[in-house]
Amino acid sequence: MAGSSEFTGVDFYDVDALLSEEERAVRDTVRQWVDDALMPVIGDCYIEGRFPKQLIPGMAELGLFGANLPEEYGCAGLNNVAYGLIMQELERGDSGIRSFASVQGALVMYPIYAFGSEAQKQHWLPKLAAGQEIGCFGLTEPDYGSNPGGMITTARETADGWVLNGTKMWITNGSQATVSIIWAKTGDIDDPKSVRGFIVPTNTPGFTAKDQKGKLSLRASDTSELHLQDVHVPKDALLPNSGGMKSPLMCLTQARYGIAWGGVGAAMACYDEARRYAGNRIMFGKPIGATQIQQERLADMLTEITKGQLLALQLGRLKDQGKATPARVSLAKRNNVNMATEIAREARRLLGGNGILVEYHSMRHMANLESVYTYEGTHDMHSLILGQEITGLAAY
Amino acid sequence: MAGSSEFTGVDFYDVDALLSEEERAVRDTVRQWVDDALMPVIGDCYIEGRFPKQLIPGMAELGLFGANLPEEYGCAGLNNVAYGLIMQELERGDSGIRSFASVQGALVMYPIYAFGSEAQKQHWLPKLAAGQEIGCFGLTEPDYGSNPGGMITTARETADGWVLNGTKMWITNGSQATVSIIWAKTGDIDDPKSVRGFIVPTNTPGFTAKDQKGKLSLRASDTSELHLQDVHVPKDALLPNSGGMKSPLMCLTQARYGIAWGGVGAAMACYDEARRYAGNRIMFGKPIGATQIQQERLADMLTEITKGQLLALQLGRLKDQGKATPARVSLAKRNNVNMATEIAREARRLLGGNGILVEYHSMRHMANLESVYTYEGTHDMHSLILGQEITGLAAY
Amino acid sequence: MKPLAPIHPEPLPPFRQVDLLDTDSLLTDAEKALRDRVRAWVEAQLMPNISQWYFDGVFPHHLVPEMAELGLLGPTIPTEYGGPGRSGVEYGLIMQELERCDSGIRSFASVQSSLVMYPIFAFGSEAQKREWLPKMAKGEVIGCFGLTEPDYGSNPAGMIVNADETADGWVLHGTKKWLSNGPSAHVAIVWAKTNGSDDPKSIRGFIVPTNLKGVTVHHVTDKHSLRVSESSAMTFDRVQLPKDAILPGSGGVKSPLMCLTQARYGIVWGALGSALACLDEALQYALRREMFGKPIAGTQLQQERLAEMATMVTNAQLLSIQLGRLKDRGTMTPGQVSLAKRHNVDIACEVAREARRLLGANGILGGWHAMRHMANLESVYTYEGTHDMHTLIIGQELTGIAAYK
Amino acid sequence: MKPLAPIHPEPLPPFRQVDLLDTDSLLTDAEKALRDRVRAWVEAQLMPNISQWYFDGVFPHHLVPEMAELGLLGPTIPTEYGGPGRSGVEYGLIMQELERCDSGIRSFASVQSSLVMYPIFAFGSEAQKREWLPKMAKGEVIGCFGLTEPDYGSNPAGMIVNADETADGWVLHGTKKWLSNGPSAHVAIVWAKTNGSDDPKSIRGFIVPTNLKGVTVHHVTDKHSLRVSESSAMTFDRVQLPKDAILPGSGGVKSPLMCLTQARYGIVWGALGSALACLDEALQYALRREMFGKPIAGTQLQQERLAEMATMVTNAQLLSIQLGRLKDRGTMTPGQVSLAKRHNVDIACEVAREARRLLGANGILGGWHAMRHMANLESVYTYEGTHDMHTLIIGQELTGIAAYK
Repeated sequence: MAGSSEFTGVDFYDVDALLSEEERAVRDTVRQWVDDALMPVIGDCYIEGRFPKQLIPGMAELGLFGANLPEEYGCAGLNNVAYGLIMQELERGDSGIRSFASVQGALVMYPIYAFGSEAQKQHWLPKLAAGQEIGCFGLTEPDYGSNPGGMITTARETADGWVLNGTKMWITNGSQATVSIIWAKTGDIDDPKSVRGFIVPTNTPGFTAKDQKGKLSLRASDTSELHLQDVHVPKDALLPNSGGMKSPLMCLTQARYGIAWGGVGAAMACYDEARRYAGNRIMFGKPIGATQIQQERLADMLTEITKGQLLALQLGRLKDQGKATPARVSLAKRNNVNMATEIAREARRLLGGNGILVEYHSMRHMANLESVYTYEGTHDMHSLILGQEITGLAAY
Repeated sequence: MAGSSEFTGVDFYDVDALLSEEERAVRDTVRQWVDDALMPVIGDCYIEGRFPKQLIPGMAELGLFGANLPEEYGCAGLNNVAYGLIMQELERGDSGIRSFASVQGALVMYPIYAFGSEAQKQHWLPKLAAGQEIGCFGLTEPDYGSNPGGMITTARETADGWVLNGTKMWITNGSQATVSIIWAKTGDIDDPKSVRGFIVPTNTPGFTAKDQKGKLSLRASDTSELHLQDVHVPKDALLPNSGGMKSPLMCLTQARYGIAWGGVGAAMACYDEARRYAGNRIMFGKPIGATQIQQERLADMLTEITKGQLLALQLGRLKDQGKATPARVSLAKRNNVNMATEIAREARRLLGGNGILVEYHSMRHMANLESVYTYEGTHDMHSLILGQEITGLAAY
Repeated sequence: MKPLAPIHPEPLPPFRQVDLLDTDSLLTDAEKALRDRVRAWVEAQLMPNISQWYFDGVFPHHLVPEMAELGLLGPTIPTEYGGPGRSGVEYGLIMQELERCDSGIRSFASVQSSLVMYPIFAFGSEAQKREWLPKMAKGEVIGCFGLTEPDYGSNPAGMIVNADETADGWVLHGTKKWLSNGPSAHVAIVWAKTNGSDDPKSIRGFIVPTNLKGVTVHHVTDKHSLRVSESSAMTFDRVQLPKDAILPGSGGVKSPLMCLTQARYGIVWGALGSALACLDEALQYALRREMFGKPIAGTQLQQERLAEMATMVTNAQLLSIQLGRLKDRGTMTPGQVSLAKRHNVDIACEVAREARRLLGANGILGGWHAMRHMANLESVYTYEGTHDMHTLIIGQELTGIAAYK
Repeated sequence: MKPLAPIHPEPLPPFRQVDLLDTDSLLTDAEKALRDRVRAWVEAQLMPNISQWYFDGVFPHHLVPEMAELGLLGPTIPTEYGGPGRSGVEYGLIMQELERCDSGIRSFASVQSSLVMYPIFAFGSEAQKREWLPKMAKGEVIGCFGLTEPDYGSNPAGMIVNADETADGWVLHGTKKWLSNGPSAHVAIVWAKTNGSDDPKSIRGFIVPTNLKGVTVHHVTDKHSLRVSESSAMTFDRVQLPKDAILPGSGGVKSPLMCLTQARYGIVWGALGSALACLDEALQYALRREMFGKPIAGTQLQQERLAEMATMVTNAQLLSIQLGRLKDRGTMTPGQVSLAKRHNVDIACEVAREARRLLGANGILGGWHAMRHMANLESVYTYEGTHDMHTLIIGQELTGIAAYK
């Protein structure tokens, strides 16, 4: 069955030659791990709606958490291209697994690294890198999706620390996390500048998380709702260098960067499955791969993947030079995820009736990618971020 | 008026940093020449349906003809990326001008360089590079467009040379050319392997060219029909190293490579015009650039151009490494021209009623690009070339 | 599959059909009354539980009697055989309302009506009609349809399942795939080549009770789509059939294709129904969901989405009614059905996806309907003739040349 | 512009209308007879020369009398005012046939009928109607329509052209843009705010003979589109008008918008006409053009193109007829016209471009029609309400919220 044979990547424009030996080695290691550890279980996990917890140690061992953070904090200290390739390979397996790693690395470890005190870094980063602690990121609220600056979660300073109150929604890893990064307003509720980040262990009294059930997408990933009711945390729970909405937005930029690569991975998985199927499926006495309509489908897929690959790579190089501006990241997230949703759907269709079966992967990707299309800045929001960059005028 | 201000290029992903100083210098020189020499006259030339002959010396002086061929033959000896950037800038002005340069360089000078004798190279290449001789490329025939191997033009060997008979169609530069490269079958009419190339001066008795009038596209470029009736040429008119259909196809690969860059140039011109117009055009009391729908248009354009840019550049680097396979060239030609036709149309639409006026450029590009979409391998043919590459099965 | 925890999205008002070009004015009062009756039943009996059934992957068998009572099974079968004797347009409106809830519910009715009762009515003997049709209209006997085989999807004429005539009847042998309703079906209409022939002209239809020795049903459950509909494969291991198991009027591959034309006609309307559901959900959500201090319904990008959806739905409405009128006039051709099936399913897929996207993050939750439709419609896109096959059928209609061979 | 040298493409058979869903069965015999009469005239008088006229950028004024005789000018104007008193559907069919030839020809008739004769009929005094309408129906008087201004395209209510009342009449001052037929028009219907007001409610319509002192017509010729139609800008330098120049029944911006609704209705049908022309040309070409030893009509990619085109055309046919029936019933709303104008022009642009592409290299030659339609339709896409404006009008219709302000 097409889906079963080993994935060998998609590289029509010799992009491999643009990667360093180390980058290729990292990519191949993760690719192998996905084939060996993830692919055999992902179908069942998806149908049963559970995250494959047993894979966390393996991921930690490979250094997949916060892989682009420095070794002094127990991280892999890879460059951003290698980090991106990790996200590509993980999402080649499943967007939910990539989401898990994105949250742990870009939304929990990164803010501690960027806004935390040396003590906070020393304490948390090694444990998070080792997967001994699992983190989640509390920014979005029920009524503040595309507009997080409107959040109504508050943090009030007390004699001995802070008291947090509020509700956070769409929190990946929420229910299994041991620690959370919570964003709250420390000042006036209308003042986005007063937003600060806090490190909140999930076992703190008043902190509750409940899974959002009944998802038609990302079923192998936990999505939760967090409730904070008079949650007391010590003074040093505050991320001292966080301040204003730009701090959580910097985290989102990190995560979106990884998604730009992840989209390429999901698209590669679908294209690879469709290509193999087209070669093996006989109809009217010949492989459907010999018909013009299916060849047009495959040609379009390969073209879009090749462009998405070059886009992600150039963005990665820019990021390593400190030039990956938020708008540049928006362009790649918007394009590569949208591209992946198209390719997943077309691959599903090339697979015909078999395409709706769990043993094939394209339709799972197609469903997953609808979440990716919406989270970390919806497609439309990125249209308007780019529009603002181009015209200098805000239209949202 | 938007169209008039100077073009400053489109580079959202810092592609400039991926170019060498020399490559950027070549690009900027041609860009300046296009603004100074071409833009002021292109509108009238297009409406009146004439090629701006007076610009040929200027183009020759800049070394735009066969710019990627060696200096020993009077050429600029640039690498393929610099050559591509020349095509990008020329087509930013008009596809017809780029077509002129493509034919002269990729379809006339290249075959002489690749398949000609040392004497032929010494004799022809310097004159063609200097624009003293103008060439055209005779391959396509009325009934053999996508299938040139079916050609029925013949070359019969005689005691003192060859006699050519046949008709060639869609010949750019045909009527103004002083010399032509004619492809004809030297053997059995069903044997594509017997195809050879000949250098035929257009003043040879029996050789006639007549312009195809009434074009709705590429109006600033001459398109002709060639008739060869008992055209006698000496033995040394034969390109000694040409043999079989792969020879003319190698020429087409050169031309298609340039088109992949040209598409980017045309798209940049339209995007630039649309962006400026959106900022200046006030409707309902604010610039139309401030509306979501126009920002979405512009965001899509910028995204597609950025990807096309990276695609062309990577193809250029591969070409300099001798790795630009025909299928890789097909992918970029197909994508970048199709991308440009979309952007030209959307830009035309953003310009509203003014968009149909000659003083604006997008609609001229929109009309031109329909020819580019079809020539040098139609979009559909490239779909099937890629399909064959992917599946190993021919569907045409 | 994990049961679906109760989800309480902001409650939306009951379904309102968007009808920008007043296509209701093209329906008779009787047709509208029937539609509204079915719509009310769907709202009351199906909508409150459909998401749960979908997640659990179960079909609501307990509602079959009510469906029968409403005349939703074999609507076009004449009253003399226990059917309600409805027109083609009325049949279409029923399918529209059922699929407005879920493609799997509509599939159940389509199979029973167009792929089981229709062939018995069209190709069966008087005795067969009198024996089977009334029970099927009452929902006492559920049927399924065995045509597709593992290696013969778009090309049924290539089938290898075979039936050999014996002294006292027939012996049926082979494997069929993608039989909706199979797991709970009492009887299957099976198409087979006869007497060892490989000639499509030898294809005949057989009425095969599923409790016969040698019949094995394989329930297919791990699906991303149509989870409310029961899918199966069936193997027939030298199954002995009586002489009168054969449908005497059937002959050649054109007989099952006639059934498919009936089913596709129902899909034309059903796809419209799911598109109407998604458009209404998206519109009502957009009016209530506020972002940056105003309803997203007021932003240009969402209005662009809604306008595009409403236009596609309007096209589908006009196509369905015109096709129905042609059917009732007796001039409907397979090519016309192909055009409408291809168009309506295609736009329904688009409308469902765009609605899902307008719903934002909520759109992936089972409490909302667009994404379930989006997943279901992928099956509809492929079955009863894939989108690509219909493309080439229309192409053949236009050019006279078959490009699929 | 270089004259067009004679081009002899393989001659195609005369136009045959693709009608896969038998939409002809929705027309009366009288309607079909009228359409066929106009079609025959278009084939005989326009088609042989349209390409040459397009390249030369000239309108065939010598044919205006014949157009009048056929009743193509002001078709819906009652006979008592010299019009043929046609129905909305008949008017639509006329526009379809004219634009099947060229959008510029249809534009000429649209302006004369919907933007000049209609406002006089709807807002004019009895005397104005009797004076102007009969001559206009005969084509003796040609009119144009002055609404758009250089800085007020999609937003006509913002206009600055003003008319001040004086003792003995009006003084009109300002500049109007995009007046089709302007260069040869005897009279212009000009919309202006009155007596220095900036309030859109003060907008009134005026009948302005173009030979009056102070009226200057600027002929716009350098166009990539609608080259057969005469475009112009007009400046009014303190033009003195008699008291009875005003259209007494006009008032506010809704008056010119009512005219646009009439014109847009005609465009709905006209765009369908150009799509029908392009589909037929592409189909006939595909059947005759051989590549790799067989007609390209037999390849999957071209059949995909043709199937998609035929489906879009079928949608446009059904939309047009339904809209026409609503118009004749008197229930047609501007929102319904917006949906159909937006859809039909949009698909016509697609069909024209795909047809151009199917025609390959020949497709860029003037002897073929698809690329001329493709260029023309870009104007149609923009004028009479841009595609985007109609998107937001439909959005407002659906949501009740205006997102264009």
